[in-house]
Amino acid sequence: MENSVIDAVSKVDTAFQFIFGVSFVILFLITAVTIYFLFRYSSKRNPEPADIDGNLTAEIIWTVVPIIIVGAMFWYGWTGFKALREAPADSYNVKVTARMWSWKFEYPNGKTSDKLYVPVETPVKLDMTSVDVIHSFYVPAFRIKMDTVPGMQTYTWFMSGEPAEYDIQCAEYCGVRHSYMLSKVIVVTKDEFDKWLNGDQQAQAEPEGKALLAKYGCADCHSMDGSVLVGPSLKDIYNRDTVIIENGAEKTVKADEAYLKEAIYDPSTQIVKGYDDMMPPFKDEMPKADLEKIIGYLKGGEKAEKPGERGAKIADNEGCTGCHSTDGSIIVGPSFKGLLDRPVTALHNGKKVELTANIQYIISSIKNPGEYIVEGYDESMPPYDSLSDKDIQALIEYFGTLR
Amino acid sequence: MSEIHKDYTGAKLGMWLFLFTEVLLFGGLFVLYSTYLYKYPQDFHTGGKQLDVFIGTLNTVVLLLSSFFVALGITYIQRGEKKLAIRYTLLTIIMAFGFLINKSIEWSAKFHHGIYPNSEHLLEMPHGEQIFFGLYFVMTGLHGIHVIIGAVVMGVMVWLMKKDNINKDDFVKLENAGLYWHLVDLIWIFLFPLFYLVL
Amino acid sequence: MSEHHQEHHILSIKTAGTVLGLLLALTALTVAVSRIDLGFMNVAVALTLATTKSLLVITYFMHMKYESRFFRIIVFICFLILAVFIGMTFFDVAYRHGG
Amino acid sequence: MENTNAVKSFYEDSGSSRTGIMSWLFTTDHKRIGLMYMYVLLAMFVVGVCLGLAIRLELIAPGKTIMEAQTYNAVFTLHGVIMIFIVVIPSIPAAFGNMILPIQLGAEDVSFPRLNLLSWWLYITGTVMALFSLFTGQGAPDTGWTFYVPFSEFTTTNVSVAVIAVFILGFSSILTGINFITTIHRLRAPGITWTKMPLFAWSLYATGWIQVLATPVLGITVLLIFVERVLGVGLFDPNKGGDPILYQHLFWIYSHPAVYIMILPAMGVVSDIIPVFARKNIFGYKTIAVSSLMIAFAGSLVWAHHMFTSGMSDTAVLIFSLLTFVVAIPSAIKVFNWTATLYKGSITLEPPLLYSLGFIFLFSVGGLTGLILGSAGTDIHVHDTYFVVSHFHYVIFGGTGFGLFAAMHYWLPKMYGRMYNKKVAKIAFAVLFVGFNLLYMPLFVIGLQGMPRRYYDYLPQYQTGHMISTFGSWILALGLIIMFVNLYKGYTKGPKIGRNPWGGSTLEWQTMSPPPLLNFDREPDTSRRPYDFKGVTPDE
Repeated sequence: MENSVIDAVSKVDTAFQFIFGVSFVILFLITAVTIYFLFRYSSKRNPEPADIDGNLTAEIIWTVVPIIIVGAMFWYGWTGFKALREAPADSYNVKVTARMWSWKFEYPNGKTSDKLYVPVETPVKLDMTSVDVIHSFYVPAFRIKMDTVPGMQTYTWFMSGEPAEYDIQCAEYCGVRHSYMLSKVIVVTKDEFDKWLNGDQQAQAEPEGKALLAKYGCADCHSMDGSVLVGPSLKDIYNRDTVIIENGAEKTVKADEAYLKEAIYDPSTQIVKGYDDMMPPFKDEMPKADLEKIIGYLKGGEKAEKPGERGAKIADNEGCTGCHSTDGSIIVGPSFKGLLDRPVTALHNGKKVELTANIQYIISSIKNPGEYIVEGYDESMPPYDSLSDKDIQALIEYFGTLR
Repeated sequence: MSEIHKDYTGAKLGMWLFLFTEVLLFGGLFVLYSTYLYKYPQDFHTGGKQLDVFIGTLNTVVLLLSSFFVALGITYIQRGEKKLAIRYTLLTIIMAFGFLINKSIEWSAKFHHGIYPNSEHLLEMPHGEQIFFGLYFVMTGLHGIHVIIGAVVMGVMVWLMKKDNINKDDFVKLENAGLYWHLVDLIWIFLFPLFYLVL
Repeated sequence: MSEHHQEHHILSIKTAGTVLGLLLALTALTVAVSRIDLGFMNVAVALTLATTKSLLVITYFMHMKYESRFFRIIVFICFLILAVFIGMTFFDVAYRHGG
Repeated sequence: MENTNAVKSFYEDSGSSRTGIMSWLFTTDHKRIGLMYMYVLLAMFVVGVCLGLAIRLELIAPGKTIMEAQTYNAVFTLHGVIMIFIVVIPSIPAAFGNMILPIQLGAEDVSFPRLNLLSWWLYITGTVMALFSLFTGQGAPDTGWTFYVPFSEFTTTNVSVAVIAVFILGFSSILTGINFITTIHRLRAPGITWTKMPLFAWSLYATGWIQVLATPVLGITVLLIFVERVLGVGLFDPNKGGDPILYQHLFWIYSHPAVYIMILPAMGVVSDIIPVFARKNIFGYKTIAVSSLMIAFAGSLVWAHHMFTSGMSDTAVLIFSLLTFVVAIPSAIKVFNWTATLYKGSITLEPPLLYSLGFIFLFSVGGLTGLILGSAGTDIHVHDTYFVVSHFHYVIFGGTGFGLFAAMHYWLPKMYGRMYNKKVAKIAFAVLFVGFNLLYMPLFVIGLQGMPRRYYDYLPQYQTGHMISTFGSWILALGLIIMFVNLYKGYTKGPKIGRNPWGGSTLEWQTMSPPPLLNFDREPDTSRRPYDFKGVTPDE
């Protein structure tokens, strides 16, 4: 695998060298011959021009020779291109989402980042799309460039190589912050990468709990991403209001620790509305210690975290900070600094209104930015209705810290 | 100046070149139509079923008749029968109005059902149908504009014939206007099966 | 430089009438055929009929039959170019992978 | 000199009862229309150059230098729209084609003189609208001259007016094309057969066909942007099932052949000039004539090489890359034939020849770097970088621009009846040539290093290249000033010339300078082949 991999960059570079080399020779010859003719056949040296209308042989020669040359150029170029397009089957997959004006990278375990972290000596395949306009993912060092098109999936791949950092630039014009749509590919050792991938952040805090979910087969019926398989999803389950059927009657309960323990050890007593009574009891199978770990995992984000830390990460990953500064300066949109409870003059349905940037207002501006346009700014923010309420809460908490 | 030389073939060549630009103007839309048909065959089928084949066929007949009348008008002016030439050119204009009235009935029916560009009803439809109706409005709309221009041109021709500016010996203007009108017909000949009969 | 011209061909009313009849018949045929489900062939048949109709219009109504060969060549080139534009776009659209 | 004063030039005889400015604005005389095109497009050229200089100045260092990002985006958009649609596309065909083509054919005017005037008025309307889009609505357009969707559908700037302006300019270009094709077919004087037609006329013929067959596709494309913005039909909007890549297809179906609309006439100018100053028949007349048609045809089949990174299918990349290399061949043949024309000639290095040789060198650099862009693998790396910017300017500015300058030095003496200072013209050339290469060579380098285009700000590693380039832009501007001032002074105060200052053998050199209203004061001799100089000598 590695051979074909290293070939991608080197094959492209061979094509560069070949085309440049031939071009230099041709350009030099044409220029030299022209200058020589100007000198040799100037009207002083050669007052009587010869009577030549053309020469079929010469013309055939300089038709056929270029055909062969460009044929070769095409071939080199095409092999280079093919190498750039054929991602090895064992590539590490990362999802790339482009938006005005930042990149979001999503790894197989659901973790997201605004810089692309990859392990060394690994082929990395990027599956890309865009949420607003066309952007283009460009890493000069790897000779790769591919547009990200809304409503469409594109891909590219590269071989990560030694630990290093490389520039990512957006190569398709996308508006006022186009030239700031930069990021980096950060190549780290495999250990560092695993540590980074599974470190910090969100629900993946306790991989042990997750492993246990897999071990007991919970994940076969309960998703972690909100989708419904057989049973309810475990995403954000902790402290969720849940409607259950107990002894034939509907009842709303909070999915607290006690409830979850009960639901795992003796599921039949409290069946969530809309689901069948299918889950086996785990009372005998699962030791108490494992139960605690699983519940700890389901609690998720409950570990100690500096206030606003998660929000800050979301703001970076979702690209908010591409347009909104955190230091009071104006990039494209209003600054986040001092945003919470700031008085605002905005345009609403074409009319000016005065209001306060309270929590309600901020939620509405994130989900539906077109509703209120702050005076002096353009209507250019896309709606972020895919953000979960929890994420928005985290963002607001973060804004609160930016006084 | 231009009166000095009457270059009959030159005038027709110029007109044909202009017709080519019209063909390629619609050509861009045909590029879109064919690729989207390839992409959403089923939705185009469902979309086509919502159009009224009767009105479409009627309009095809109307345009074919109008083309026939233009051809007759040219034949008569060449034979020096000015009155008949004017009569058939006027008939062409009437056909053009007939076409437009038909078209507007059809469009307003669509509007009535909440189908017009960017309408809420349309936005709820599958992507392919949105594109189908998008193309439908753009292509028949652009064609409709050409029908209006053609009718105006024919009106001018009637006026010129009355002034005897167009006559037995100098009829290239009418012939060129006729060429334009035939092209409008020609485009409809393709639009009709592509929208009303698509399967 | 004025050029007093060769006589122009006058399209006879009989020919024009015949062409109109043919066009109407072909229209009826187009509608009728579209009622039969031939799958993919429906588009092909519809387009063939439309092309036949347009050839009739170009040949007789638009006098192409009586023009010089040069005119026929350029009309052909125009439609060829359009076909090339459509056809070559399909090198992209038809071979694009879903993901 | 030998001018018989009895015949008035076209300046004194307008052919109508109108006088003063009206006799120009409503003239149907092809020479006056050609001159009016030239004045307007040169004025717009100056505007475009100033915008270009502003871009270069902004990029002299990273970060903000003279303007904000939004202003910068509007500036490069306008630089592109003005230079492409208002200056370069009409440049040689509309200005010199109008002035010279009918005379070269021995005709009194073009086939449709009134259509020609309409075309000029449409051009003015389009130009005014493009300028109008700057100052109205919510800010100047900021999409780049390519108007890529979906960005151009969503941006709040004044794109709608700009695309309508482009539509009108396209219509103007179409009318010029129709006029030239018909003129060449119908109005050649007896004796001027197809194989005795000057190569400039051949190149305009090929150009005319592209104008007629490709421009309408641009027309519908920009109209669709307008429709999308106003009605939201959604044909290119992914949220409504549209495909933004199809927009790119439609756009480049026109805009790639448009490059040949720009370059072919310049090739024609060079093919006409080189034999005159080598005193020798062009090498391979038929090959050059046919290769123009070849370029026009094959050039219409390669548009998607602008889209190798767009997400288009790999099959399409294969086909379009292969076809792109095919187009390289006729261009190469032309360059070889021009060079061969000099062989065993009797060369005098007058300004028109100097500018033509400048054309050959700069166009060759542009063409050869184009091979990098046509080759699929290498294009991926340099696409949308400064490499493309530089390549494009070598072809269009170095090619069409220098072709235009060559035409101005060659034919304007005929139109004004006066000669400019040849020595200063050569100095101007030297300054232009140095400035040009200093401006665009470094851009190849930073492009290869990965500097993307349309960047307001950039990473520090690209600074040296940008700095040298900006420095070069000032030298280039200086060269332009010297050249234009010299031409202006020449045509107002320079020495009067006779019929044939260069010793040309095509028909325009048989009439007086400036020509009379209907082009010829005596029946031209059409028996001579276009580049047969036996017995033809320059005036004194």
